[in-house]
Amino acid sequence: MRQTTPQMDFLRGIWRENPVLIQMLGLCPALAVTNTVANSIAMGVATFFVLLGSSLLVSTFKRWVPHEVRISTYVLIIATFVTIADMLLEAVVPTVHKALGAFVGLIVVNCMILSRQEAFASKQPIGRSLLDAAGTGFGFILALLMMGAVREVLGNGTFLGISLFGPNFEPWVIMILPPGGFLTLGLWLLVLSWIQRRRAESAKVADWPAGVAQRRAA
Amino acid sequence: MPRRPRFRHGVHPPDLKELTAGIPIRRMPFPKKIVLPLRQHAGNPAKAIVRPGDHVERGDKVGEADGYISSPIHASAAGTVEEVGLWPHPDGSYATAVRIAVEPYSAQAPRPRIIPDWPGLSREELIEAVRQAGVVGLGGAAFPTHVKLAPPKDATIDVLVVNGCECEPFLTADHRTMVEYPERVFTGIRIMMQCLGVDRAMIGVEKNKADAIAALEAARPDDIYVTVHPLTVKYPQGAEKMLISSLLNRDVPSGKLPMHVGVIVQNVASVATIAEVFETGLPLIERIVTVTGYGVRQPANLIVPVGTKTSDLIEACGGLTPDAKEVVFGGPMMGAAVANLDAPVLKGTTGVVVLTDDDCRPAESYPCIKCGHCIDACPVFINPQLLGSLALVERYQEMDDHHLADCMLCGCCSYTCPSNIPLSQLFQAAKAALRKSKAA
Amino acid sequence: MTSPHRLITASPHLGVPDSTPKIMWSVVGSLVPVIATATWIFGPSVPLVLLAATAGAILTERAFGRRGSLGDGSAAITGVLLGLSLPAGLPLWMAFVGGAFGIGFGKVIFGGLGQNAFNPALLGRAFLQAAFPVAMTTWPARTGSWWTLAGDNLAWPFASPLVVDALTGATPLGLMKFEQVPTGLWDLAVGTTGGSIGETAGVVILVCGGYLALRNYLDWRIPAGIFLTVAILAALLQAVDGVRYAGPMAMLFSGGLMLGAMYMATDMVTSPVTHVGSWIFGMGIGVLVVIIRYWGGLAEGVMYAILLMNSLVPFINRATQPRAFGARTRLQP
Amino acid sequence: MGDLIWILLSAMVVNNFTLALFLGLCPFMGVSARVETALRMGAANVFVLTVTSLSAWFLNTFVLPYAPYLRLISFIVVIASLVQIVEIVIKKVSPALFRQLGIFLPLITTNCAILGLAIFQTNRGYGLLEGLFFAVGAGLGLTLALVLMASIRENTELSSVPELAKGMALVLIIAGSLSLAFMGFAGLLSSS
Repeated sequence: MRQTTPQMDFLRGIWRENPVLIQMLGLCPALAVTNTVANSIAMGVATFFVLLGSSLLVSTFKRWVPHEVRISTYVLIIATFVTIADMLLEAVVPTVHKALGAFVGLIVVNCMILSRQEAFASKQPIGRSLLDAAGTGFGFILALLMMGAVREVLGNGTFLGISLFGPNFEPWVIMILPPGGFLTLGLWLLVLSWIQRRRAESAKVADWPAGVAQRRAA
Repeated sequence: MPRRPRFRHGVHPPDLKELTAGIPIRRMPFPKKIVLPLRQHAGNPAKAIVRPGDHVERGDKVGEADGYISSPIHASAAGTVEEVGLWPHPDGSYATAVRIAVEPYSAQAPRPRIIPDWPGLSREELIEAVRQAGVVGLGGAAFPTHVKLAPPKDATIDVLVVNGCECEPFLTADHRTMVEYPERVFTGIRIMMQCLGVDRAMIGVEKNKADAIAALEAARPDDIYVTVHPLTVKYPQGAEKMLISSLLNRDVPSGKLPMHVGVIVQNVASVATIAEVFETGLPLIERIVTVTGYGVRQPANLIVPVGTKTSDLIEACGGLTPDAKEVVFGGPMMGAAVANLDAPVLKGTTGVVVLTDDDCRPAESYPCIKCGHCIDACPVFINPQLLGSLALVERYQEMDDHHLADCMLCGCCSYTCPSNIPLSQLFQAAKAALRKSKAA
Repeated sequence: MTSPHRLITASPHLGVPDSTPKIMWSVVGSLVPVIATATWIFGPSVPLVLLAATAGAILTERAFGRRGSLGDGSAAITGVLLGLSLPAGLPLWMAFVGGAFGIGFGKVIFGGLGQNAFNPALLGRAFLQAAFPVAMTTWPARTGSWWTLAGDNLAWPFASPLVVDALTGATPLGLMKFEQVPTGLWDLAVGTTGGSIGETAGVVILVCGGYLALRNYLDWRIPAGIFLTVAILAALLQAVDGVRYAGPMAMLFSGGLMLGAMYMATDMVTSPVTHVGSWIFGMGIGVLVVIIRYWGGLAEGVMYAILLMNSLVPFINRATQPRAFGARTRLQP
Repeated sequence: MGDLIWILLSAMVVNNFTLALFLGLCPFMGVSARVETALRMGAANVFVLTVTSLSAWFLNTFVLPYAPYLRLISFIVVIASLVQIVEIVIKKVSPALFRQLGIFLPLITTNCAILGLAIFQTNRGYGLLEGLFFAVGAGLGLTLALVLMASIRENTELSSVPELAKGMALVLIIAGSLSLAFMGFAGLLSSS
């Protein structure tokens, strides 16, 4: 593995290797529960908690886990934390818990969490694992927020329940329906790849000898 | 009730035969120069046996057949061999050709018979005579006729089918042959039936040639079993497999030849030529060519010495009109455009069609809109739409799995495509690529 | 001697006089009587809605599509057909959004003309239906002078339509489905009923589509399959329960069936390429229409039926491949 | 019987697992490039979902009433081990079938459709037979979505998709369109 700094461990997951937008992991919650910003945040925080907790445990006990049963062990650890998160959510924010429904339980099979355990926490020291988990978790929250913001603003005219455009706004109901989820993520991917291409193009221009760049600009 | 003679699918391009259908065949004057490419037929090119400076008489052999599937080439006019070297070939390449400076003021007088007369000859002697006469299929593909007349022992042939369809637009050479020389057609049929040992022959003629059908019926002999069949006017009625399907309701299996279903198909021009060869005693040195199209001033059906340059031929028909755009050898559906008018007429050249701006397909094409018209048109029932999209992304192997091999490049799909996608061109390229990868 | 000509092209050197732009513009042209009839019925709202939808489609194609792709007329068709499938009183900005969505996500994203999987006009309509369900099912009743705009065409972008009062009329399908009130056949045929712009006047659509079918610009097998299936199923169901289920003629001439069957389902790009496939496609749409109309939660199902069958087209094409000539023939021993 | 069919149809088209509930997205995105693989994946899913439904019913009936907090953990463990056992059995009994389905089995275990089915089945209080029909319907729905997506994706390979949209963006937009089309089934049969 390439040597990385702790800073990179943390930052990597947020943007450059964003679990949802780049790696296409954990799509199920990213599409299913992002119809409002509040749901997105709750789901993001719950997943963040599970990710952090499981990374801590997996990284701590990595030496004692036999290789053959490691996946089952990870799943067990994750399932335990999900159960805790489920109960916590139910106790603290019962309405949100109800809105999320079965999808809290489904954090168990969020491939993003499992992939972090397998790819990172099971091989790295505790501190770095925690940084990595936090970075990935924030990246996940960020992606969910990006989805949730677009869908709530267009689909309901509100952000976190606060009306943005006044009562006259016609909500785009589709955005909070299933097709809206697919389309919003598709749209974000288009925007991201457009930004990436713009950046690549400007980098190319910068690499050119000055004369060429000037002529092109002219 | 007899089955209506037909094949399924196909297209109805405009007829365009009225330009020359009523014009009797005439002989064109000998040109100043004759160019005889050594590759005029399917199989190996002939080998030159003359040198610059040699004098040749009309009918003298200038190229010897190289192998069994090959054919000799003969001088079509008396003169002096100028050079044996590269010369523009109608297919766009430069190919070895024997150039002959025709004797000026020569009457091209008759000379003693080279080919023996046919009565009394045995089957083998007949086939050998046909081979020596350099006869090839005159319908365009130019497959050596002696090979076709001697099918392998395991194929039992029961019918000789004579192809008088001439389904390509514009062309009328076969039509005029049938009108003016019906006796020759039947003599040729007799010779071929003797070669093949069959007792049945059928002539298929498209219904738009009523005078040809009448002439054939009038000349039809009673002592052999030969029948004339008017057929639906539809392109490609003259394709072997379609013709057999129409006449006999036999489907040639994919990847097989007509002889596998007991049929040999001969073009009516080839049949007449065989009769002519034995009649005159001269080998195949001239053929009937339709020079037509709106780009030529005086369209005509001409008896042309093989090896006449296109420019001379067009000159004999009054030259090109100012809006002439494209000169095509063969019919407009399957024929190839020639880049250089120095290219000579070959044995297999059925016609020279000069197209104008108005006739040519527009240059621009659009994306496929999946209208399915090409599928409705394809006479061999493959899916040009799918094959075309596969060809554009160069997935040739999959094209092979989808029966690309059955495509005979008849051009129905391209003809009918509203988006003007050059489908048959794509398939030709794909076939070439597949041949290459198979050879490698 | 070099040749005086300059063209060297591949064979065949002849072609049919049809071309893709010609087909597309013919379709647009054949819709003129339909548009005229609708304008006569609904007033000046019709051209406005059509223009808005077409503008959405054309501007999106211009912005994101291939260069010069406007000339082939396919974006214009999408816009006009989408407009015809909308209620006359729809705010214009919604029509614009629908056109833009249909072309953007229904066509350009697939690579433009000929490559899309779903009919762009219907995708745009499905989007609008899901996004603005109320506005999309508000059918203005025709009251007042011909010159009054129906509904709230001129609502500000992103604003709700203001007029949501008693001006709305019900569609024949809705009446039948939710209140079991049948509509007279004559009213259905000449279009004096509530509904989308192009839903009324079935006879005019039938004639215009028939003209296209005669010119082979649309495959008659698809509408034939749809009509036959719907008629037969409707007749059977009417025999079972004549009150709940409308009869075959009422089914054929109500809702978007005519427009859908003649113009949307027959979109060459998103329908099967083979004849057998066209029949299967048409009959599938017919069955789905009947299922959704009779047992679904919505009164109208033509749009969804066509979109669902669109998604099956790759399959139908695969299953109905032509069999190569002589591929199955055996040699006689 | 009518109810059972309705459960099956509902899970298959009306509330399609993938297109309406976003379950089983990983295979939907990942294994939908070829129709043949999509079909096999679908078949494997039907199979595993049925096994899951059985085991979830067993757990719900005999274990969880005594220890409700073990729900998630027991589901995931039991399902994972059952699939493992089935995998081994198939490998022994029919290597050909294993080659067809085998590689997908471990993938499926950590697929949200499986756990989702168990949770939904529990939440809705389905019995044994209802659960089985639910599972088959869900599996068929997954297969349908997968295969439709795969056939459309195969076609896009022959077309000139803009550089920007290549890959997952196009897949998501096709999925959105499919999801839109499936909305036509909304409310199906609920009125009768």
